[in-house]
Amino acid sequence: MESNNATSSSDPPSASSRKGEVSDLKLQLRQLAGSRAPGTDDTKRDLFKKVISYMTIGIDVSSVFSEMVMCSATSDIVLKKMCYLYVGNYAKHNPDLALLTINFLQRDCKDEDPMIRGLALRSLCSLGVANLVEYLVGPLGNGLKDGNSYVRMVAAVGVLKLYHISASTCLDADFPALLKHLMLKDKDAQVVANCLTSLQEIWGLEASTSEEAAREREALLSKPVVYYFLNRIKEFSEWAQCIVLELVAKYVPTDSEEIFDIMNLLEDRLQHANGAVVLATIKVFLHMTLSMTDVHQQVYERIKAPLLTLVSSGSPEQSYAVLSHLHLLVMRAPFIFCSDYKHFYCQYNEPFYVKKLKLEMLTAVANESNTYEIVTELCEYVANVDIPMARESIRAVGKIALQQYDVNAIVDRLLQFLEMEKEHVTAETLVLVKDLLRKYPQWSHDCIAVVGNISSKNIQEPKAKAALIWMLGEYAQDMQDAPYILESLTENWDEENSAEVRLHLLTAVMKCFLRRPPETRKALGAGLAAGLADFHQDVHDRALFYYRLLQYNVSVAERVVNPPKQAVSAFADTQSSETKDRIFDEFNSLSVVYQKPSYMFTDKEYRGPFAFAE
Amino acid sequence: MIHFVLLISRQGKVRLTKWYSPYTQKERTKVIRELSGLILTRGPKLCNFVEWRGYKVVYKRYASLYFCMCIDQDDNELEVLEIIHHFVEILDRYFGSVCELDLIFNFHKAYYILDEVLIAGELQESSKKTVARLIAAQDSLVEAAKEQASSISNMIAQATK
Amino acid sequence: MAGAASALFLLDIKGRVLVWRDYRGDVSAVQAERFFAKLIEKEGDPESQDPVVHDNGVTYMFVQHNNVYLMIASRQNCNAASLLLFLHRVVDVFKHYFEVLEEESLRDNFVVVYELLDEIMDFGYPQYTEAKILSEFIKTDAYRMEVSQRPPMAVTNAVSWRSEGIRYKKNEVFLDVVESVNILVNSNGQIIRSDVVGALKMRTYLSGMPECKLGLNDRVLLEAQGRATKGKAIDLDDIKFHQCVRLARFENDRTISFIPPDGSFDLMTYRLSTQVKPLIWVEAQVERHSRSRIEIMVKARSQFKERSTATNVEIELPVPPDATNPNVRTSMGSASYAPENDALVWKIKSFPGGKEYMLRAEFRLPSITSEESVPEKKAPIRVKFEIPYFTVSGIQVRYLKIIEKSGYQALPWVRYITMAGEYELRLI
Amino acid sequence: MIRAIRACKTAAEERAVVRKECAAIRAAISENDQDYRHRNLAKLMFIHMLGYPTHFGQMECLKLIAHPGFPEKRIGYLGLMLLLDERQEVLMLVTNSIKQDLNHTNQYIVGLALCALGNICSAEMARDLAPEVERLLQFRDPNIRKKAALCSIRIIKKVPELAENFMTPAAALLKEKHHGVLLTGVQLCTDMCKVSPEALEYFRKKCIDGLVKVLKDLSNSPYAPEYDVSGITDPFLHVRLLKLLSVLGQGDADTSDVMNDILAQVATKTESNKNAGNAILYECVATIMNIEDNSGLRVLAINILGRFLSSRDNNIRYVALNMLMKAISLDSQAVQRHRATILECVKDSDASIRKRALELVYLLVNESNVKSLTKDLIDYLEVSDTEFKGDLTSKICSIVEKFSPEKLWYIDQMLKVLSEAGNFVKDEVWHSLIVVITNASNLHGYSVRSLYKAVQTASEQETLIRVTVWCIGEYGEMLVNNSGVLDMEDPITVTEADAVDVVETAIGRHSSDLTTQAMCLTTLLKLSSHFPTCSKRINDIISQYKGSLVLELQQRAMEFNSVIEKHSRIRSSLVERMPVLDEATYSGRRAGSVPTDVST
Repeated sequence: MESNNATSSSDPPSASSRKGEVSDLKLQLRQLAGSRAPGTDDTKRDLFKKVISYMTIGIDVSSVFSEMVMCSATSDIVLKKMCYLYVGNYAKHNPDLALLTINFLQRDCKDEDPMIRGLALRSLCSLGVANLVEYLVGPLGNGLKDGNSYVRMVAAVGVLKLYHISASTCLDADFPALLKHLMLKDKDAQVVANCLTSLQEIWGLEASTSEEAAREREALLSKPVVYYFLNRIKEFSEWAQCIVLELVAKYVPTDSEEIFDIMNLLEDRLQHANGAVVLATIKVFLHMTLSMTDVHQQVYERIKAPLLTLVSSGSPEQSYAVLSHLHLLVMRAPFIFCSDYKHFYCQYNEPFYVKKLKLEMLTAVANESNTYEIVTELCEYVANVDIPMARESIRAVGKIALQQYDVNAIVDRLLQFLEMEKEHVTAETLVLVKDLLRKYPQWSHDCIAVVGNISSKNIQEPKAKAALIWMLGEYAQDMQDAPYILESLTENWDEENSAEVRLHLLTAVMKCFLRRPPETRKALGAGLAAGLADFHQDVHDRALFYYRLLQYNVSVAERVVNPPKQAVSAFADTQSSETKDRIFDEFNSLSVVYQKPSYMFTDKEYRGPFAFAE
Repeated sequence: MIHFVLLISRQGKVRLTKWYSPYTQKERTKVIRELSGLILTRGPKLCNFVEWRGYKVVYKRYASLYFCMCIDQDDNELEVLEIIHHFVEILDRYFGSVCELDLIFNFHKAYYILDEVLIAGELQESSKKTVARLIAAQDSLVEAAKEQASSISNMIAQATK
Repeated sequence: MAGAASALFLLDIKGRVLVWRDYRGDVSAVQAERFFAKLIEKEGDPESQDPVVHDNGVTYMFVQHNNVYLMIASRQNCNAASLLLFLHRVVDVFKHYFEVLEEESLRDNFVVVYELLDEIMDFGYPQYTEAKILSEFIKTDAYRMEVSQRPPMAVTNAVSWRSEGIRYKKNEVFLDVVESVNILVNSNGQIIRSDVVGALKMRTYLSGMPECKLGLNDRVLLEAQGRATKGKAIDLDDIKFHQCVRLARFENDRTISFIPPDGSFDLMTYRLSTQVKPLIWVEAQVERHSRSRIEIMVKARSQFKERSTATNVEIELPVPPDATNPNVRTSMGSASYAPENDALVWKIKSFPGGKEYMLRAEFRLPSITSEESVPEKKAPIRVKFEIPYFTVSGIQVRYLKIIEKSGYQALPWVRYITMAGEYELRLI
Repeated sequence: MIRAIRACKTAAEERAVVRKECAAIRAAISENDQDYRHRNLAKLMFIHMLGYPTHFGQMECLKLIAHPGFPEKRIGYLGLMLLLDERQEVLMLVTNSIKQDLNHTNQYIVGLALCALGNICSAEMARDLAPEVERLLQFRDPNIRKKAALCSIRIIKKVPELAENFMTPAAALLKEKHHGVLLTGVQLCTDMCKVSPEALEYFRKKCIDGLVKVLKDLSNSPYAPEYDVSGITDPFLHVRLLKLLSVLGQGDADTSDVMNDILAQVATKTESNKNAGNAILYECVATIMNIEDNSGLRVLAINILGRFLSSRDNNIRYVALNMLMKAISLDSQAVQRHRATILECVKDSDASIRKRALELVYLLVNESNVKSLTKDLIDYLEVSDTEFKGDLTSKICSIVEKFSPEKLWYIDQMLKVLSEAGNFVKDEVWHSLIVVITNASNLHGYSVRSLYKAVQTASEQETLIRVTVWCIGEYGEMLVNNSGVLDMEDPITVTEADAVDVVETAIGRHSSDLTTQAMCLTTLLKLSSHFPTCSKRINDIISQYKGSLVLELQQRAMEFNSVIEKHSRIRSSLVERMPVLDEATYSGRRAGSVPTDVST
């Protein structure tokens, strides 16, 4: 066995032989460069393939650059393609080579084969070498006017590439105007679509600095342009249709009649086999009808079936993306799927990420009439599926309970969970019982009876421990041993790693003390002392606050810490309605998946032109 | 002491594991995952030691295989490198220029050899020749038993013809 | 704006880059590789990982196919649903070219892979993903047959899905009406979910540019025509058509008219969410005798008309992963232990309507239990079957007319079949 | 089967193949298939190595071990060692078989049993079988003696009180000529010294001279092909002998004296161009550092380390750094001389070396070099990998804390660290920063203003936000009215509303954690008293959290809201300036309660 001794050089064993192979290739290519012999192209192909394969696995083959270029004087498209791929890879980081490349690509842009013209133009625009942009202008201008649609299609995107390398060159050459012209006149739908894409991006980015650009951007959303696209929509490829629909979604029709016209025109898009087109159409429908409450509701009814089909057919990844959108819709219109809840029941083999979203849907659609069944289903997951699912399911049950439906039955179920004596189930359930009691103190009697049987020693997870401690403080009166359990917990203060648990312990001993002073004196003393000596600044401050409060006046402390029991009627929502609206504005994008507006997860320079400012 | 020995291929496949301290199956999988992530990503010129959970792992790459041994903080890292090399040389002699495939298809033999080199996480024998001799002796015991078994079955076959 | 992709990566099972295409130059391969390898390594089971993840300003969207990950990276707020779908289309394209998509086929064909990556997206925007159209651009494998200097035409063709000049000696159309029944039964034996997904699958071998017209017993249509709809007509939810169908005409008068592509395609799909009676009902009783053996008793009943017969029935019954020595008796069909799925599979070739069959199985269990006894994860009973000449929805093809200007007579063949889709019955 | 598994492309495929194989093996087991038993066991071992459950095969190992034939026993023991370990109860069932095998007439079978015992025995088995092993230490064949020696190591580690019984036979092993026996014997003695002071004393008295002689002979021995490793005879034995000497010499001047000569000889004569030689030198240095003082030897050792440190081999540099950490307590001056080199190592591309070097730098810092070293490290913090930031930050913090010459400098440095890598800072660190600030009454204003400025630019650093929020709560008015401005400070204008803004942003920040939010509430309570103009606004903010889903926030919001609205009389006394924490008791207590751990 070969040893890469630590003291010896540890190059991969074959590195030196590879170097040899590369120089060998160089030689062979050079010999072929001028050859016109029959079969030359075949040999070249094999050599090129080798070069590309080296490049792919990360071996530096930049040394054969000039030979590659020399060999590419051919009409063989495959050879050309490989060569373009090669030069595209090396030119960017090597300005000398880039110049060489540009000459050769410029030449190919005038080839008689439109395929070669197109490919050369695409490669030329993709080089991305800033100081050579002037060489792009000519070929691009020709490309936009080329007789062949393939070349024009490439050129339309090429303009956008040029814009990203040098915005001023692109604008100075007046390319956007050419694009606009092409967009409105070209017979080929893909050319039109690419023009639209490029113009959207260019004007979008320019709009913040130039008024003219802002006007142009508005113009893309003008009635004639939008109708021009709408009328041609069936000619576009499915992906281009998405782009068009995205544009239409931003259009503001003048009156309701127009809205109906557009919706009629697009109705059949909801039957498209491509889910992306369906979603894009749904976005148009939803956004257009925002101000017409009745119609908006009808739209929800109309889009239900296609959405449900998208969830249940197709890949799990698609289900994932679509479920995210359904969740957003349910948040806005809770009634929409409430009779379809069974669609969100989980199947055994679904991936966890789909199941998780389905659970979210189940909580979101729960109402008076379906809660019982949904909770029954969730209980099956708690008992029968893996740990992560069990946890999520318990949380889901809890969330439903907080929505005030059928609390009675749910409390029973939760208490049954506690009796299952599975550690993760108990932990998760305790957290929920806590939240439940905060909202419905009237259930305390039943809950505390069961919770009282749980030994604090068996609870390790901080969240669960904190929940149990809170109950010990809050229901000190009903839990016989509360002061003593708290006392033993304060004795182990130093072993408690979670600051959150320690904070709860402080509050709990306070509450317990105020209710059962003689029994809790010891726990309170130990707790406050430990708290004042705590390393965690916040725990220390908290202990000090209680200490001062008690020092001042115990009865005031009682009123501050233990106000007469009042239920929390509603937990504050974590997301503002403004945020939610923004996410809705960004329907059919990552915002919905992440449940955050785009400014929260994209870097400034990559925010879309139509995205909202922070 | 050596707490465990791991042989991992460059692709992250486990080729041999020997645990001298107790780890549950779950922990073992975790250890292997953590260490292969740590070791396989290290460049060729870096030192042959990584610190991990208060231990040190000494590793060395031979062709496509990484030999790893986990030791205590104050053990001699350089010597453990020698132990690895010692083991590899013995394997090499036994298999005749050993390669990864030998260890895959004859993994039990690799274990037999390891058991003559280490016990209780300590080095047992510093002579390669002695180890080779002991293994050869035991192999021939096995061969002898096999022959005997087949001759008995032959006899039975003859007798019951 | 929809948002563009930055790059498309093809990665191996360990998350290492096999081939990638940089579209916008704002995500590096090293960065993506490192992040992704970490991601799949962290999750013991990559299937539990969300297909959309965010890291440091970059969103990664991925799908897995065999031992390959296809991943798109983007820095913009792009359209996740559309790009994930796009990745699946890319899988289809690769499958079209290499038969199977896996690490090896990518390695063997990397030149074509590069060519394809160049055409399916430009500057991060999806372009074409139809293999038919792409074949106009991709020359590598077609080279030996003819060097075509013809400019690509599909783009401008009004009927992009069908080329002109197709000829067959015998003009035939096969239409299969396939319905899949999805059923979910909970551990109390209640049907908690059921629906039917249908598809009209066509195979056409027709010359020229044929015009086809299809009539169904669609309630809306029949009512519109003022016909009696007693019992016969059906309601279909969420119909979707192949792009060849003239949707405007369907909206107007519910006629399905189209120029079909050559070969096989799905003409139409639909969904039916009415409550369906489970066609095959399975009840199982499981008894555990300490830690030494387990007994399973199963009853399977066909709940459809006697004149129909289910074929290739397969009932998959979950068993513990360390079960040994199955001892099985069945009143019909045969059962075999399938350890790879931790299941006992009971196969019945032919299962006529209105019958009931039994299975009794006993397994031994080892006396030593596994060190890490995972909390019970109970798999459901799963059933597969096919019932020919039968549809749950009652859909019927009333006519299929084929008109071509050359005036040939084409033969339409129509078949009906119902099969099990996701068919799960949870155990107690 | 191995081929089938190797052909699998995905984990799912592999799982299916393995499950099928396992089922077949289970079937074979229950049919009691003799012929394939060892093949099946071999398969199970392979499956086990891949990480799949194989519990159902454990009994098979036992059956094979109980079989009379050698081949069966050999595979049975191998399976036992791989599929089981000391935690399984099944293991106890094998005790009797092992006992019989230890007394077997075939020495190879004895060897198998010893090997299994040495690798996986539990304390209970160790007790049961110790007498057999002890007896085998005197077995005729040296190969059994060496196995018994290592087996004894495991036994005494599991049951230290058994060490006494092994003392005499272990000492006898040190006189052996057979390298294997000697090697294992030395190791056994070393481990016995660790568990038993009596053994240590015993070996010191009886064996030291012999050991020195063995080492001398070994180091002077001519070329011995069987034990030669790149020109050195048996480096393994060398290392082990040195280690035992180190244990024996530690804390005993006489014993140390006896070994001086030989150590000097090893240190000077050993070749250092190969790894084997370096391993010996390294061990020798360790021994010299460990035994009782001999300045001559120490100089020799430090010089070797100096040479190591300047080596181009990363392995050697690594061990040099490692050993320098031990050297520092003996001769810190000598180590200080290499400071620049060590500091460079902190920036090495190799994470292992970086980590070692950082630990060393930490020990090198003193009052005189703290400023320059800290500056270097903080500069480096900006460019270091995220993986390294945690370690680096905690080290910088403790250096600054330990050696800070003045409070102003301390506060400035901590501010830099918090702004640069606040998300990596541990709770104790920002807590002690607060303690220091509270103690520096002349710097209160300066601190709160600097923090206010810092948080404007580094708004994502959690701990920086916390400290800022806390200081605004305590010293808010000094922020607003610019009191106690230092000469070097640029004055800033901050209104009460600006200060509240910082807190409001922090509490509403979507990535803020519970502690930060909770601290914000406390600060708001304080500010409601200090900043009467904002009192209404503050109460509104607090009230928003009365419905918070997070219990701690809700509890606080209710309490504070009640204080503000109903008990405003006591508010000012509740939010009085925090009592100054006594730094001395604080750090004393800290030293007591947190073990001084170099690797934190």
